[in-house]
Amino acid sequence: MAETKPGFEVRLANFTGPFDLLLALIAKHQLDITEVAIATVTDEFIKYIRNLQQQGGEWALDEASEFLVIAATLLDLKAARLLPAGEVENEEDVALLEARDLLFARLLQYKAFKQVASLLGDTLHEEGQRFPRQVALEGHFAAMLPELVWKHSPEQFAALAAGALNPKTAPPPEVGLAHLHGHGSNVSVKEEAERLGLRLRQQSPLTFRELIADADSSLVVVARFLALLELFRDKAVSFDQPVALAELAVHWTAGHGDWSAENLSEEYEEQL
Amino acid sequence: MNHEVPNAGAGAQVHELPGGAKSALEAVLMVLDQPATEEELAAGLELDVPAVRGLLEELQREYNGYTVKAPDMEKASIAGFGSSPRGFELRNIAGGWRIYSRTDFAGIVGKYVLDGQTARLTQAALETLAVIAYRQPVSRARVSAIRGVNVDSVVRTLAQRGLIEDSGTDPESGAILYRTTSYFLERMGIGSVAELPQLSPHLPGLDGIAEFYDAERM
Amino acid sequence: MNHEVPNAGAGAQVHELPGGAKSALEAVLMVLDQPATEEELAAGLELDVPAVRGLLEELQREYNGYTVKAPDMEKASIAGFGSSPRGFELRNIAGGWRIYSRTDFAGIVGKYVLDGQTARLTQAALETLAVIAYRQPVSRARVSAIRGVNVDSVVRTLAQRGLIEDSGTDPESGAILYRTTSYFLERMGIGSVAELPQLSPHLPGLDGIAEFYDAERM
Repeated sequence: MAETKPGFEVRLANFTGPFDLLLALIAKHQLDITEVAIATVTDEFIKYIRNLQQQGGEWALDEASEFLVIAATLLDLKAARLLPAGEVENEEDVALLEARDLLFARLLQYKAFKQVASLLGDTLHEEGQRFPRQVALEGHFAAMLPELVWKHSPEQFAALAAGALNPKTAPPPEVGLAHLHGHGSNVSVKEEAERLGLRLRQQSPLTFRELIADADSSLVVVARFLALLELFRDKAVSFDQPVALAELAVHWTAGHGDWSAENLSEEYEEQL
Repeated sequence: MNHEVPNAGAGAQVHELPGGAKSALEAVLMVLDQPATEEELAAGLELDVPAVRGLLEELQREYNGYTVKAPDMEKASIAGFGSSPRGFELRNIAGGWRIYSRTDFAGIVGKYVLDGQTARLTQAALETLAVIAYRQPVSRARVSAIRGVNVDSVVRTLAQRGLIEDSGTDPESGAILYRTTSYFLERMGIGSVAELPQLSPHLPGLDGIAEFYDAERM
Repeated sequence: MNHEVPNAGAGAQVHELPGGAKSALEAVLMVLDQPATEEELAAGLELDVPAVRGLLEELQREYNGYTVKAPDMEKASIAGFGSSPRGFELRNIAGGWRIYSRTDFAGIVGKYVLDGQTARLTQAALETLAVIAYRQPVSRARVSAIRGVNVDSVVRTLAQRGLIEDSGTDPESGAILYRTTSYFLERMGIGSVAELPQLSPHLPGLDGIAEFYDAERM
């Protein structure tokens, strides 16, 4: 069965999600799922999603965001490892430890389901070698069936058809960011891009930290991060990071009048 | 596929299976919905037609309670049935072979079949019928996509009830397409499918649904 | 015919037919289009459930190549099959009995069964199915959380294929909950979800994860 929905199932070929990619990278290095493994594979993970971002603009927002959330966690964890070991001092450290434990737990859980999924697949395949007898009723029995009770007028039947054809089970594509922010938020990548554009035209470069200093939720941070990727693709900004994990400086490169948020690719127009 | 070749060499593979060609033939016959001709059976088994005919007749005798005694039958990898008939029989009707329940048991089977039947269609069957009526000719996969559930058994019921029928296969996917029957029109009290009430005025945006679901097709 | 069950009086009519109750049962098995429970079969044949179960098991052994040797079997009006398995088998799956072609002949039978019902599931679909099977009833959001990706389209596909179904809504969130179907059990060849392989060996020391995780995000 082929998934016809465009998405990473197709694009990533071998990976059906961030956990899948992460597990594959860990397996490649023959490492257990431990902190060490996480640190080792972080760079590759980030590289992988960077490539994806560069490859095409059709990467759906919710799919991208799943990868980005994991990537952000991985980066945090890696950063924490590079810092001198110390005692847990502040809330940020505690949050980081929780994020790490949660990520390990989710990863292990996913790994377990992946293993049983493969057992299920084998069983389904083996059982698929048997075909059930499900033949049409023999004519003389079919003839014995009681005459159908039919009480529907054409109009009632049409109403039934209308109900059946109404795609009640087809939900609109949702962006799974509820965990980042409560409901009712109204954040759009496009608006955030516009805001960033205005600020960078007034002052450039600015660091990413400065650009998100006034963000009142992690959702806004994610939106601005995505907006920067978009701006970068539109060649409106450039990035400058002298050494790994140094402050990321964002330079405005589009001049003063040439760029507007209207240029943004359509897939980012939807509201987060 | 070379079922015209007189010797059965092509079927060597079949003979290596447990029970040999006869068991393989039996496996096919057990799950066949439509009667199959000797040619069709021969082609699938990669045997020649006389060989298949011989096996069919042998199975028929076994099911009818023929006791295997002939010395040359000893070679058969399955010993025959005993002296009493089985509950099923292999019949050759108008050139096609199929396994049926034995007529001796028609009373019991008929009672069993009718016990589970009602004179009413279930809601699921009605909705499936409605989708087929308004989207015909349509494949089961597409009806499933629209209904969001598997419709295989419901489609079988509707066909059994004479409300829908096979109308050929989709040239692209090869899937069987279904349409409503004249019996359906009769029960609806209309002369043709074109007389079914229009859906669109009450359903804004319904026109786009077909396309939406096409994209979802498996 | 007496198949050793002391109290089968109700089925007297059945016993008078050629081949007796066992053949009658076999005749009914021939018209099933879904698995039948022992209770349904017993009611249809007017036998008691233990008697029907005994006959089903006897047929199962015969089809599997059991050679009838026991002296008390001599009285059976149908002698058993010989020592080789038939092309078909009788299986008790998901609480019901049904005839299947034997796996040895899958390659040949598959040529005649066009439905593509054995089309393999994608990795994404298998993983989603696994999560639903082990966490049912479960919402899409929770499956998404475990797999780390949006599962809407995969869930729709699994429902269309009849492997999962809607099982009501979560009283708190109002989200639709999904569970596996009896068709899933049938496709897996098991009687209930309790027979699925244990998840715990794959989840070392993480018994509490589901709860922990639920509190975290759902």
